[in-house]
Amino acid sequence: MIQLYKPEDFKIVLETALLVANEPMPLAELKKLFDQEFDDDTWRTLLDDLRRDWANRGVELVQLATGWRFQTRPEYQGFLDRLKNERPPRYSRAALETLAIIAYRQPVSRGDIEDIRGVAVSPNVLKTLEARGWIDVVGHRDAPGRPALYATTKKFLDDLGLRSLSELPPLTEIERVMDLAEQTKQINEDAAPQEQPAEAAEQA
Amino acid sequence: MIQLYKPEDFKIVLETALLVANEPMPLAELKKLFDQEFDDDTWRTLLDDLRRDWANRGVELVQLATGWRFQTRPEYQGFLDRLKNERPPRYSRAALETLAIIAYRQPVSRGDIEDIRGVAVSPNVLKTLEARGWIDVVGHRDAPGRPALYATTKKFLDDLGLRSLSELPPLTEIERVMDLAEQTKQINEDAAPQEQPAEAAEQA
Amino acid sequence: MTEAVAAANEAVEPHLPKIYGETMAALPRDLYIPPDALEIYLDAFEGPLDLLLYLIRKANVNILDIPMAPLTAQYLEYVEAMRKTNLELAAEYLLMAAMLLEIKSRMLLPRPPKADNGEPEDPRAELVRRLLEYERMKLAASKIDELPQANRDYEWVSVWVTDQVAERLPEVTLHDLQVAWLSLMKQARIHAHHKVRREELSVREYMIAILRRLQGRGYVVFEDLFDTAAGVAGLVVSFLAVLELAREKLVEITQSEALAPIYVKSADVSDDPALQA
Repeated sequence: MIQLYKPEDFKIVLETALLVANEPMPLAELKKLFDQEFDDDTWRTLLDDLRRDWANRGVELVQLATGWRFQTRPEYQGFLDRLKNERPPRYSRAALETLAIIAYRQPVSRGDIEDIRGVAVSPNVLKTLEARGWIDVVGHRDAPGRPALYATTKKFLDDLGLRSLSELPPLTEIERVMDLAEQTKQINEDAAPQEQPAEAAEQA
Repeated sequence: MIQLYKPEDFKIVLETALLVANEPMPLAELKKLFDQEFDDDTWRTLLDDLRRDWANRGVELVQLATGWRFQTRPEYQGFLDRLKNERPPRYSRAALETLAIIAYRQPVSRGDIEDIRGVAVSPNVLKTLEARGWIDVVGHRDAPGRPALYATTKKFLDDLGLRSLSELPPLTEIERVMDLAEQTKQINEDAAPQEQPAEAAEQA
Repeated sequence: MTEAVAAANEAVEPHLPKIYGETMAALPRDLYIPPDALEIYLDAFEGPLDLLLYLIRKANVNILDIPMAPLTAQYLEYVEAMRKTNLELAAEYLLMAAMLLEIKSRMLLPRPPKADNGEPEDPRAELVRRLLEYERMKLAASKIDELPQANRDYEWVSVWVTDQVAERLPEVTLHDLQVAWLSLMKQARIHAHHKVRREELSVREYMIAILRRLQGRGYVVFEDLFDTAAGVAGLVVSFLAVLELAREKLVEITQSEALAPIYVKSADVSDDPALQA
């Protein structure tokens, strides 16, 4: 077994033990690592030091009720999820259409959205999008009931990798795609109408 | 999800994914982490870089039969054992010899193993090795009783830190009895079997 | 030491196994088996081949030139000792004993030349082949045991994933938005009562920016709504945005007299600080 001399040596052993631990490690347990006995202050310094070492990494050292352990930072969850084979959850069609309307027609009230979609908008849809931080209320229309006006946020742009709203796919192109789809449909009634526009849109 | 810009950012995500992985990660799997596509050379640089980062720590990045994985260095096992309530069992000579015969002569039937060892093979030995996930049945010989044919698994290679069967220790060419008597003596007198592997690994 | 122990044992242990009329204490010295440790030694061998190898190694002879007579004799002594203590194990050892005796007897006879190449066949050949293969595997086993082994000599790192902390959110792509809008427009065309205007999204973006700026501020001087750093195009779009906001009755624009400052105010009464308690 290697010899430990510097504080750095002890920290490396401590780090190694914490990285392979299957559960949070109470301090009393960690103390078993070394022949030397350190007081609690020294242990605290060692653990704080180790925590700082991991400050800018995807994994952090945390102290839980039952002890210390390394765990991933939630910000990195998205990357780790990609390694799972399960498919990511998807928003309902209602949510996506509502989002599209707010994105292209902002600021819009719930009534506006309902006008365009032709059906009532569930409050849950707006709540979900607000909770995600993608839309917020930017004001109220000066009309009976003072309906809230929704707009997309900076976070919406960030999450979709856009620098500004003008980088959203232009509507004119979408319409062109739709015209094309309708022509195709007239020519060939058997063509699957959902497939064609999607393919064309991807090329756009 | 956080945005990745510098090579350092990508390395942190890669490190995080490897630190949390429950099994060795093949390169193809790691590639799923990023939207960006890198060629194999870039990946190799990234992984080598990460491996260097961990050069003086208690944990090392290794490439195994089935992929990349972080594991502790054997020199630190003495410390980690202090946190364990029970020491892992060492395999009996019967089990080790059976394992060696399967590893070097695969695929073999139980009868083949008995022919080489000169004694009956206890079913427990095969069960133990199968339960460990080190051997499995790969087929049956077209002979009376259709005996099962055993072979070693990828997990066997992974657990022994081998990338392929060709990395197994070469078989001793037994020609002159004197040399061998020395070797046998050494093995029999091997008083501290726990120390040897660590030393061997250090030299490697 | 060995003899002392043996003598002591003999004294207290009248039914000590006897081989060829002699007690265990008289076992050949090169076997090095103290009588009191016999059972341990019985377990120490993995089988007849292992025992044979031990005897050959102890005698320090070439495995390719085994002296059959002494080897067979030693082996039989051992088997006899074993037979008396552990009958279960004996079967395989007895089989080997028979084989050794057979080889030994064949060695005494002139060797018949092989039919094809005329070279005489050594009766020990098969035994040597088996011994060598077993020895190879025995050494390989100990080499495998020396390899660093997961969970014995090192551990896998597997850091806790804080799965439950981060809820997995649906991913939305631009393509999803396009598809959603497309299906809306299709419905709109079918109903034909909703006219979809074509316009620049950048105007919408500036509209929202201005609305946010007006939020909770009451009257704002018209010029303050423009960011001169945005360039001419930016100013034009900002101006269009204010006009559009006015057209949609989202802002009020007031000017008390010609050339007086123009004020812009959100039409949203909750944005009027004067109305807020």
